[in-house]
Amino acid sequence: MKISNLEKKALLRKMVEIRLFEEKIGLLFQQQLIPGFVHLSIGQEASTVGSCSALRTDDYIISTHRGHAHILAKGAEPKYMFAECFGKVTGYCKGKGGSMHIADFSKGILGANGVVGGGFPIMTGAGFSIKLRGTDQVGMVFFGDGASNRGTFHEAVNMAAVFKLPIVFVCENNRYASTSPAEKMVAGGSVANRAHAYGIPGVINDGSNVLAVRDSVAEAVERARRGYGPSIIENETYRYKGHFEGDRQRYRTPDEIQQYRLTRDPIDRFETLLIDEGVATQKEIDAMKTAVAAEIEDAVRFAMDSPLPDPHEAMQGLFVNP
Amino acid sequence: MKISNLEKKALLRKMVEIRLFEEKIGLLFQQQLIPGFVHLSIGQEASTVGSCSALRTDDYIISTHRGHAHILAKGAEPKYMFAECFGKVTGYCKGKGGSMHIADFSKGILGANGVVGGGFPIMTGAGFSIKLRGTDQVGMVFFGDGASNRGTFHEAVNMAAVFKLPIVFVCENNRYASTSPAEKMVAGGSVANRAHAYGIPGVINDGSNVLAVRDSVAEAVERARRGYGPSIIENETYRYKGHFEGDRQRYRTPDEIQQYRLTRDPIDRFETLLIDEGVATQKEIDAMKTAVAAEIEDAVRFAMDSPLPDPHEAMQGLFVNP
Amino acid sequence: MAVRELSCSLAMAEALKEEMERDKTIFIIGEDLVSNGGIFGQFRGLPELFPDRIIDTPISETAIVGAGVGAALTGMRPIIDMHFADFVTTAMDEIVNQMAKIRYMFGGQAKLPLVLWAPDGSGLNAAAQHSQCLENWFVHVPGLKVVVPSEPADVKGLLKAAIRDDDPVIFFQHKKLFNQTGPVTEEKYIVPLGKAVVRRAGTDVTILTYSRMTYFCKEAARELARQGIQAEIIDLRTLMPLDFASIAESIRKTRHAVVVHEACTTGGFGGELSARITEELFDLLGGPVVRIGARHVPMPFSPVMEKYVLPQVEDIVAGVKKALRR
Amino acid sequence: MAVRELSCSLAMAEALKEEMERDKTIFIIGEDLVSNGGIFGQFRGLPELFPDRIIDTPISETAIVGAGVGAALTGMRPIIDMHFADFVTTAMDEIVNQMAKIRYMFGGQAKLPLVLWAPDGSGLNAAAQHSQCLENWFVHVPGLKVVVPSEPADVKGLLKAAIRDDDPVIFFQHKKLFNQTGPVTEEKYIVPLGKAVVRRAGTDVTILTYSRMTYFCKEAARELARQGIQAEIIDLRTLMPLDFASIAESIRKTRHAVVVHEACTTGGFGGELSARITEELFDLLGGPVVRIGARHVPMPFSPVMEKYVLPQVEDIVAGVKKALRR
Ligand SMILES: Cc1ncc(C[n+]2csc(CCOP(=O)(O)OP(=O)(O)O)c2C)c(N)n1
Ligand SMILES: Cc1ncc(C[n+]2csc(CCOP(=O)(O)OP(=O)(O)O)c2C)c(N)n1
Ligand SMILES: [Mg+2]
Ligand SMILES: [Mg+2]
Repeated sequence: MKISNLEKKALLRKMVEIRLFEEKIGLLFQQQLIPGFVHLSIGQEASTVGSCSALRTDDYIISTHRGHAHILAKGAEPKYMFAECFGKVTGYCKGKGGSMHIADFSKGILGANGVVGGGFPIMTGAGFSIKLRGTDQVGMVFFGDGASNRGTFHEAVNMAAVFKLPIVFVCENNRYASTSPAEKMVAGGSVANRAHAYGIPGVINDGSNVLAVRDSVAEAVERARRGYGPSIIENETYRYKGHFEGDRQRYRTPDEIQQYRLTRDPIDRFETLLIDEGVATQKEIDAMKTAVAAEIEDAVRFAMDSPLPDPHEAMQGLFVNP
Repeated sequence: MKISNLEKKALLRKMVEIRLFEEKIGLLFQQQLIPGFVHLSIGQEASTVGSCSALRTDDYIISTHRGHAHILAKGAEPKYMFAECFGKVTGYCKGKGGSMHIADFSKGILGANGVVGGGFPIMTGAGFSIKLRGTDQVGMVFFGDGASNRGTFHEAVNMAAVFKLPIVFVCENNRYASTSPAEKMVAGGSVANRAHAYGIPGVINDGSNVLAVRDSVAEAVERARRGYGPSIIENETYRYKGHFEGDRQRYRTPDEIQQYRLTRDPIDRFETLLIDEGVATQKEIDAMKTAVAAEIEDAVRFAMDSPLPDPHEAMQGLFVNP
Repeated sequence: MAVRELSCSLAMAEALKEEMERDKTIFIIGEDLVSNGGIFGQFRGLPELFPDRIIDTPISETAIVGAGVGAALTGMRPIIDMHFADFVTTAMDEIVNQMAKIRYMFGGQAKLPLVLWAPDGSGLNAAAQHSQCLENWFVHVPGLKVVVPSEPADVKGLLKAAIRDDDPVIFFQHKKLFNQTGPVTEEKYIVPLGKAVVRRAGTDVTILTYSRMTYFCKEAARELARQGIQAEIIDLRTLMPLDFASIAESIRKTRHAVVVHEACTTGGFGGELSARITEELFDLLGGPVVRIGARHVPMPFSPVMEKYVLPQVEDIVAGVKKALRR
Repeated sequence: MAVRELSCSLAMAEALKEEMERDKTIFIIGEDLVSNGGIFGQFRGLPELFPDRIIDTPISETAIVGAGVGAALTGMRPIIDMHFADFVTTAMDEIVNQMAKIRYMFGGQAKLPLVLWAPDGSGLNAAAQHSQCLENWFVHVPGLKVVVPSEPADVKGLLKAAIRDDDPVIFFQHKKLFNQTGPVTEEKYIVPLGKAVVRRAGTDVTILTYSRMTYFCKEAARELARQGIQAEIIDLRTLMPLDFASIAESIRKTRHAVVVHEACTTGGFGGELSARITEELFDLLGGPVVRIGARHVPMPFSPVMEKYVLPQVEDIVAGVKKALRR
């Protein structure tokens, strides 16, 4: 997929935005300013940003419990996301959803989902809808290595293959499902390998290379858009933080994490590339990071300053026609 | 798998028993002597008998809604099966199960199941149990082409592969799931093809060749017994009767059925083979058929003569410790 | 306009035809719909009229129900055919954690105009896994509406209302009633959700019921009338929303209530109704609210036992007398 | 023997240790049990003691629950860890159409000695998909037993009873109670299924409750006592089988009853209980049975709204007054 220098810089910026957003969420959670659970995806930015960069605004995504990055990459605004994580009335879901349940339907974000593998079946519906309405939209469903073992994966991929639904299944294989290593739990060696069972393409990408991800996903998106049906993309990636904030992480060593950080960090790698290619200077990048950091601070402030919901609002919005 | 002439004749006899049992059930259902639903598997005998002939009595099977043949092939007695189908108190399940829910735990028959794909997860449990108890039993779960599209298939096969559970997954692909052709609904071309997604063997057999089925299943059983884990076997077969008795069958032509009957009938083919090989004479075979027919008549009479349950018995047997 | 006698099957097909002609975003998805017009013939004639809008799928209930959810979220108005109500069990996450919650938990950003249509009930000797009435599970789940019609005219009118409703509706249609006939006007109409109907006026006791048990209750009322007891029968038609006003009005008159449903009594909707009546109308009550439902066992296959487990007309008669202390 | 203060977590681990030492057919299966000793630390110490008998699986709930069913049918005594009770939705067919029905529908040939252990409830700001109380679904399904302990001593004793029981037991343990401590004797004991316990004696009203709400009820009772109302609190502990004799005994004395649970009121177990009380004890009742439960919405995330949706101590106080008409 052809890409301009401007677009490259935008990719870096988005990855930085996600990183800073997530780091901030981690901090705010530690400070007990965010209730509930929080799952961060620091380290996985290239997979997410590369994938979403191949989509149009009117395309759909469905996200997971580890969803902030997907939602940001598809164009949601940090301030409403912070507000939602704080349980404020100005949040995307008026404080009813929280970190695990953010959606922005105006941007095609059909929502994060607290049920692992819960998004697969729903995306088949978006696929049928696209076909029946006769548009050329595409749906992308993000999922983890762990989610690939749920029956919903099988039913949805088969359904999508049978009806040639315009869906791209994007696995972010971060090597663990909670405490369980993918290599132990995913029989058959890889998630992409499962594609062949359904007669559809299955591709494995270096998930810390944002351009590689983007290219490979763009191909799958194009295929879907033209009516040739679904694909499975597997981005090999890694999460630096625990499964959730507070995870004791006895299933891996600090050393393993450090190795990734040092050798495969998606932002570092892309920064170096842009500098090497002469697309951006270190100074530009630093300025960009400062600007993003300021935006994040503004967004947090917006959320902090927002009011809590009136408790009675809990009773609003269950039905359209009560 | 080596096989004696005696065993060959036993295979033929079992196929004949199943055929006559099923034809009788069809007749009795038409005569409204059997309540509820009835699903017959006439035409599929070689698949079932070949598969079960590779098992020991202490091995387990789980069957489907189309289960009579599996249950007979694993050694259940026709008279208690007829009695169950009649809703009599002498039936295997005291009249509580009916055609779709026959079990004989003393023969390792963990039951037919009215939920398509309901058997997969349960068999993983038998697999864990075998491993934990340290026996060398094997579990065989029968399923249709249609059932292979349920999420339970995926979860159970992956689970079995991950833990190398001693399970043989036997698909009886009779080309239709109710009204739906397998070639339309099973993406990826075949059920056996799905095995590779889990890194386990997947084999397609001519399901009307009882010896071929037996050989191939025996290999999978042996593999499981020795601790090397699960396999998927797909027997290409066909049902002559409708999905259920009374099915209007608008999804296929009478001609298609006739073709199968004439060219691929498992019993005819095996009979011819045994005569050609000099294992049995036509006269012997005819005598055997007469004997089996008489046994079936006896079994029906037993069932007919048996009493209905006392209605209050409905309240018995829910809990072990009420 | 003329009134015809239609079966529930035909009434249903007519509702679908009228609505699908009116609104192109409606489609039907499920297993084995096309070739035989559905396993109960309920879709007969429709595949020819709307060939692309009746979709036969693989046996993949989570994907089928999920497909309804996702399609509803993106501009369509799906009707999900659950094949047998018992198989809701294979897609409960999609129904309970997704369909019911998405609108609310995303702060009202989305609407889910869909119908999950499920043929339920026993009486066909279909045994434990094909005979259940599970409506109270869904009444207990905020975010779902629950419809349980008895008469063909209501099947038609309520199905149309359910389709037009912007919220997820679980529509239970009793398997034994597909061939049940009744008058249906040729005029177009809908029956709004949340309105009960008095099937028989009476002064002595209020029988609250729905679905197939409505017919059993009518028979029981005839027997009771012979014994000098005039029962008022209310067919609830929808359980969520519930027309408690009509219930209260009747009980204010009769001072006695009996709840009759086919589902197991224990943990069933009868408990909800009885509790609510006691809570709101205690001082009016001349006796306990009596519940009649199935006994607490899975449905046995053998017809003699199935009949024993299910509520029968004489159980209803006895229940009414217990309520009236006669 | 000595009595220690133990948390529900530790009481649970102790029960498991004692039973697993006693009976080699017991094993535990589920997700993420080993590395951290379960997501609530409830299995801490056990993986070291019984390395082969605590099995971490892929995220495959139908296979996990099915594995419990199949293992129970073939001579084992599995404990299934459901991770979060909300995820029963992903395996309802295995629970409802298989686990609950197999013994009965096969005419008693098999037994299913298994425990499905599920941490339920809200209060952790875990929002709609991680906060549910779904016990009444299972009370409504013949073939399942349902346990809902509140105190650490009961967690231990009831879990041991559930493990030894030859029938499938759904064991709901409230997420907010893992760190709740209470006295547990060092002596070995079991608490039999089907026995309620009086947590506080009183003469004016019977409060029927279970799980976390027991603690709320105790607080409400203290407040009520200040206002001159003596509430008797019965902790039901198991809902199926239900100790109705103890309930009746208390209501015979107090003539008033309030049911308090965290699950949504509508369609919940409170309805069952209220209905049964009215049916069996109508003449004794001095007022309506009042139900207190969650409001009819999915659980919202924001703490202020979560609190509003859940029953609070003051709601219980108000409910009791309503029951007493004060
Ligand atoms: C159906 C279901 N089962 C279990 C869980 C609990 N759970 C939440 S996240 C998670 C691990 C998911 O792993 P993966 O799919 O690899 O995604 P990752 O967390 O690595 O991004 C688990 C087991 C859940 N939320 N839903
Ligand atoms: C979960 C579930 N969905 C749907 C059904 C209804 N049903 C019964 S048999 C059947 C077709 C099964 O096809 P297949 O697995 O190929 O087996 P076959 O009937 O061909 O032996 C269907 C859809 C069911 N019993 N269970
Ligand atoms: Mg992962
Ligand atoms: Mg088939």
